[in-house]
Amino acid sequence: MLVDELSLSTGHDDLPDSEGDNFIQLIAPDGRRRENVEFDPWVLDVSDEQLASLYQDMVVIRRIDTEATYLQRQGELALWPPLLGQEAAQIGSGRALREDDFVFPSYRENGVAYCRGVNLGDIVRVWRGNAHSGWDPYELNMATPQVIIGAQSLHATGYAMGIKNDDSDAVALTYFGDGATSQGDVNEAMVFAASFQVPVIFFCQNNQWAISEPVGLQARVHISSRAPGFGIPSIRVDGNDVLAVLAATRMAMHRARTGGGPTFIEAVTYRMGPHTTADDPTRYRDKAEMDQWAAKDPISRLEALLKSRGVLTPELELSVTAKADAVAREMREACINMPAPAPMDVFSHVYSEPNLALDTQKENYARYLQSFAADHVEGTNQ
Amino acid sequence: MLVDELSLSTGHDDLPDSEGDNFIQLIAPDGRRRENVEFDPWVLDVSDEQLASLYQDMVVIRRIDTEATYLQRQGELALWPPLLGQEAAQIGSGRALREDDFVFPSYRENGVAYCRGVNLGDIVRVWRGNAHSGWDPYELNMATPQVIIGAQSLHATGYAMGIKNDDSDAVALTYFGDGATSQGDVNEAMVFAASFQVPVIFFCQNNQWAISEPVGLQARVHISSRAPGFGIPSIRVDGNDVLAVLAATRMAMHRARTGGGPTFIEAVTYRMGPHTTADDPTRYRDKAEMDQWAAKDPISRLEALLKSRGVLTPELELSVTAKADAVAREMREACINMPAPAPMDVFSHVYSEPNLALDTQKENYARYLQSFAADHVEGTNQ
Amino acid sequence: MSTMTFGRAINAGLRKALEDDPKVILLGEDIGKLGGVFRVTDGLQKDFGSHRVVDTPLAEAGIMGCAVGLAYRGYRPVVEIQFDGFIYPAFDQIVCQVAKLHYRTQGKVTMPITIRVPFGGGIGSPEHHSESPEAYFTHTSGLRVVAVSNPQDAYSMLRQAIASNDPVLYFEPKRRYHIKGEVTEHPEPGNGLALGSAQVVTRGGDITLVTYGPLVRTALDAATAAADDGVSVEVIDLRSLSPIDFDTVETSVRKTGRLVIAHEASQSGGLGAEIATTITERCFNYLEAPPVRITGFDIPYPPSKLESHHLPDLDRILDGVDRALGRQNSLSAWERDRDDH
Amino acid sequence: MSTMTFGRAINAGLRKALEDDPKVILLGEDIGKLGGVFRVTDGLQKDFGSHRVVDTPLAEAGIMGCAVGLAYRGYRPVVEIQFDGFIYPAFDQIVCQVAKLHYRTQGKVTMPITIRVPFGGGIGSPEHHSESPEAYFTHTSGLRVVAVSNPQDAYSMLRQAIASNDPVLYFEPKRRYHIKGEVTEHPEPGNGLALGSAQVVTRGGDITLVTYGPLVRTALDAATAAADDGVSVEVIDLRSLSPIDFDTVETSVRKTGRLVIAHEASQSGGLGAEIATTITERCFNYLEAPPVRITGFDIPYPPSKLESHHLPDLDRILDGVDRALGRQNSLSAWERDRDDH
Ligand SMILES: Cc1ncc(C[n+]2csc(CCOP(=O)(O)OP(=O)(O)O)c2C)c(N)n1
Ligand SMILES: Cc1ncc(C[n+]2csc(CCOP(=O)(O)OP(=O)(O)O)c2C)c(N)n1
Ligand SMILES: [Mg+2]
Ligand SMILES: [Mg+2]
Repeated sequence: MLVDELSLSTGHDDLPDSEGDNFIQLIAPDGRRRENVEFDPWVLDVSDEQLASLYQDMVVIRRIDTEATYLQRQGELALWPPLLGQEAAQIGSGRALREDDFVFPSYRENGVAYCRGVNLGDIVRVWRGNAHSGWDPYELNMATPQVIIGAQSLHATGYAMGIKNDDSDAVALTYFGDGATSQGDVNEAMVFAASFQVPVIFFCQNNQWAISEPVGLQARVHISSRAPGFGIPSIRVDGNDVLAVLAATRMAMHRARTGGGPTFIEAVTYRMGPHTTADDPTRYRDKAEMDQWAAKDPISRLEALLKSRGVLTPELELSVTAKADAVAREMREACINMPAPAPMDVFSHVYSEPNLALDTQKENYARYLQSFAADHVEGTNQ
Repeated sequence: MLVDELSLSTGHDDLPDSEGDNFIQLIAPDGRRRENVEFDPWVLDVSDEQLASLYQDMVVIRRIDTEATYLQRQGELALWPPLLGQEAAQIGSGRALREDDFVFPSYRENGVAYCRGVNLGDIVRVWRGNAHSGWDPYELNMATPQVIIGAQSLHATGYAMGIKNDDSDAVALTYFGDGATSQGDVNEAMVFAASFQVPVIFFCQNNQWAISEPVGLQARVHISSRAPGFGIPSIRVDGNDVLAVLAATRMAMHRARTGGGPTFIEAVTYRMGPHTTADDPTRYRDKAEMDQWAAKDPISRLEALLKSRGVLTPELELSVTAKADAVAREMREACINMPAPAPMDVFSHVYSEPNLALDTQKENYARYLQSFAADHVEGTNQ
Repeated sequence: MSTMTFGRAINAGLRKALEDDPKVILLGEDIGKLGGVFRVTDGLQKDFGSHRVVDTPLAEAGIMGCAVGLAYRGYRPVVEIQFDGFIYPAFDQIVCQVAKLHYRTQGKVTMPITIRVPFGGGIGSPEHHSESPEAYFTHTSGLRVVAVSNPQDAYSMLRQAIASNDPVLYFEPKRRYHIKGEVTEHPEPGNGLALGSAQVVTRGGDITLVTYGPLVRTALDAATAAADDGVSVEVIDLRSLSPIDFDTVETSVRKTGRLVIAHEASQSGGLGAEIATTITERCFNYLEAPPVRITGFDIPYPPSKLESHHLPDLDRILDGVDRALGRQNSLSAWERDRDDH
Repeated sequence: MSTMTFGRAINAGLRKALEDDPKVILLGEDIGKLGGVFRVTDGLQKDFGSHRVVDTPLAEAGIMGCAVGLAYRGYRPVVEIQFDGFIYPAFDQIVCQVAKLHYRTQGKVTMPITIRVPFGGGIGSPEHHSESPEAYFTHTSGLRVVAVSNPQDAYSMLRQAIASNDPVLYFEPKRRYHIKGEVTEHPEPGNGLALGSAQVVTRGGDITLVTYGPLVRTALDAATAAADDGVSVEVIDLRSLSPIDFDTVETSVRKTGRLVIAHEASQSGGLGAEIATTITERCFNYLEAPPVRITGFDIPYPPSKLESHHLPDLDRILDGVDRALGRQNSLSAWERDRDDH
């Protein structure tokens, strides 16, 4: 067939369907394990114990999210971008990574940062307004939050060019949202990644919304359909199914490590909370939709599976809660006790080498700040 | 199949194949008419006479191209971007347009400008350096050459949004090259066109090269594969076959006029000349490739077809040559006799409304120019 | 005349423009149901339809390029850039297309595009949400640039910007969206106020203080404080950043002999430099002291906990006034020291 | 030491950098087999391989964003932008990423990226091939910006730019590629010349003429012509546009009391404004006349048949020198008239 006729839907309102057989699902919303000949092999090694650990991760990052939302309400954070609902997408992919892989996230991947071993205070440093970045990217092998939509996809691609030049088998993985797929940068990243066949994974969390815009405004066909046209194989996975996400990411990782080049993953999920704490989603989406997605909650389905297997014992529940409590407490403490940056820090690290012009501004501002002290002294002397 | 596995080629050097059955071809390189059940209906009305007229068009624009190249060598033009080899792509698409359709070209569509009825001097005005644009876009319903690669694809999409808002059945058609498909703008144009389902046609002349870069560096799969992933149907057509290009463009036009939204057309052709008269293609491509494409020349195959049908009589040949001669002469005359722009024109049309600051600069420059005259007078008086 | 907030005044201006001219079309991210992240377009999609108030895909180059195409087709697009820091993906389309098309086509194609940009800092936001990119655009020939400072100008100048056949960058000081003022909703866009004129907002004889956008209010406060100290400050709200109404500034400086310019944008290559230079050219023999710039530092916009140090405030402006007047100021001691060597 | 053209000197600098540091990697359009449209990278891909001298897909944002990623990985990318007018699609990555990442990460991530940009007019090219966009970048904190004017600086400053851990915009005056000069190929990048220093290229006592890039040669011609006329011009080649070596300019202006600045970029918001303002701040009591700017007009770059009118040339610079000296010049009659009213 020479003409690719697509059966296009006719309006923006009918979102691409996110149900049923058109994505990879290993755990159904009710917790039943579904067989999949292609992807099961990738998670054969996942023991009940490891499932329980994935469960704990998801509970913990949901708790981090809740706690941070509280901190924002209490005025301790200026803003917070919730990950509520996207726990499986973040833990399933984050746990598929090796230490020497490098992550280029957007602003919403705080769950992934947790997987990378971030100090809990460092997660909220940016959102408190204390700094533009919370951690040393080279300590976690994870870049700090990127606000410019899609920009990080190119950084990951360039980083992967470096990996390839270095003859390493590390992988660069970049996260972005459904909205980001409309940006030129993300599309150019696919062009470069395909052209140079570099080990990069494009991990799109399609959480159905870009602030108030439904995914159907960005794309009239599945987002995962985009990449093959660039020569990049893609996978559409149930983003609320931690096992399926793990399997898909592992498969893509393997391809990348073994010289197979880039892969695009669309993780179909849902932003259960507001875009950020500053957003009011009631203006643009209705309860019916939220209810529908609540039934597909990534944590409850794993809970159901674990229960059905007798893994989710009261002891486990207790220890998971204790862990979540401890993490939340640690984050809160670190947040509240975070030392404020010093005024003269505004001038630090603009350049890595001396810059006379800026030094002059800095010295003059120091004199300005001192002049208040001086004024005071002079005032006293009068 | 959930995972779109592509059989990717392994290096940049093996270009996507441009032969055989993987595109629409109605006239074979040897001039034989090939049947095509899907596309023949779109050119059923094309009589021998009309074929002859397409032939004449192609000969004429090749002659325009040759003449302009001479003019450049003779120092009458600063630069010229040859269309040699792309005559079928430009005439086949250009002749499918209605007067009220609007064209957004790159810099190479001088053959299309000819279809739109441009004054011959206006074609070369830009390349002589007299002006940034040669004609009034609203007289031809064609924008003037766009130098920024890909930028015009968005203009066409926005224009088509306007067409749709106006409830008109006109169509916007934009031309760009294979290299342009790597630009964010072209990809964003597809996002917008698909999202708003507007009547725009993306016409990509894949002439195998972007200056010195082979198309395989931009895309590892056929360029026509890109659009469907955006929800845009696409057609891959033999760009050296005027009839196939006409058919494909008519089909896309029909879709656009009847509310079917955008279409992407990849016309597989070849830039037989240098990128521009400033380029030296011997640095990056070899004779074997050029010979291979010479055998697929768009004009010779139509010639062969016309001959086989007894249409290409000596009289026709004579009249076509006469027409081409006349056109070339007219263009040359218009070029050579083109009045130079006046110095003070540098200040014209920066704004459409008065601008005091700029007016001051203008007046001062006028005083400056006068001061030479004044100096002279003062000198005389001494 | 009625009292309304800044944001409301812009909303009213957009509404009037949509009512008056069917060719006016709004494009932007989240401007529809949500009414924009600042609610400036609240209710407009509901009343005018999604073909006139268009939520676009998330791509600023795309928005701007489509606006160009719409302008080709005879529309008057009004584009909202969600935050100052997100205008850069559209920079190529703005600089190479929007600004140049009228010149390129020798006047055949007009680009009556208004680009609304909430700009400036002071709202405690993360990176890229507090920038002052105006100087990039004032250095770009073919564009008009305005920055509004009060609800009435916000309304009137928006109407004029939309009515203008030239492309206009329209900067809205986001931290002032909540301030209220009296607004007369003129039936016609023109109505006396020229798009290119500055406004003397307080008369004074000792020193001229030029600013625009969010700092106009700060400058007024500074003028009040200075008055207590016996210094009479003439505050000029530039309003039009390109072209600049130098006649108004010149008249003032010829009278006062002293000039302070304040803006949030970084100092190097900011508007302060252009104003200081042109006024020095035009008033060299009237200047008692070199023009003083009080601006953001030459740093990327800092984290919000530090933004108060970066942003010129009342005290820093007063310090600049003292400097221009040759009075005791934060640098006097140091300058004395330096001159002693 | 050997004689080479400007273009060849850059080629030599790139070659040395590629030899010395395996982390240096060149990215750009047509820089491989073709050797770049100006042949500046001629032969480098052949000698260093297509993984070190990389022909990229046709997308400037893509090139720049990938350079950022390579820098994250420890590489030192050297990006070629084919022509000045094609840098804008990369503007977002330059302004929001390249310039800000070191600040954003509190110094954890460095961006040792060199962005080579052939710039300026005078070669009879079509639109977008003759621009002078330097002021957009000098107003962007976090970037260093240089413009070279002769083969030796081209070689040395390129080496320094690549060696710098900060991102550097490196502007090459394309119409001077063919000029020849003596070049010493220092073994080390550092070698005396600081990346941030201006150079006094001719000493003179009557007036200071500051310029950079392609106009340095024009300024030298102007100085020679002025000397015939009894005027002694001190020509300063700025070389570093950000930061600017104001000490060198200040020293000169304190001596001459008069300043002319010349650049091809449009006047409003161009570098001339920053130089004039800062020098006025620093030399107010030494200035005999206001600084004079001789620049491109506030227009998009014109068609090539008209570019000689837009570009400052010897005569326009001399006219500016006359103006600064208070001698008869193109505006004297008009100024007399105006002052009479
Ligand atoms: C270049 C740019 N434009 C606009 C914005 C404002 N903005 C922030 S988040 C967002 C929506 C992003 O949606 P999506 O990519 O789906 O990610 P999600 O927030 O859903 O995780 C927008 C428009 C931005 N940050 N950067
Ligand atoms: C934004 C931008 N980048 C680079 C260039 C320089 N350039 C001019 S033409 C060209 C190649 C274009 O190739 P293609 O799109 O295939 O069109 P063709 O010339 O083959 O018709 C390049 C790189 C440009 N004009 N604009
Ligand atoms: Mg989303
Ligand atoms: Mg091509």
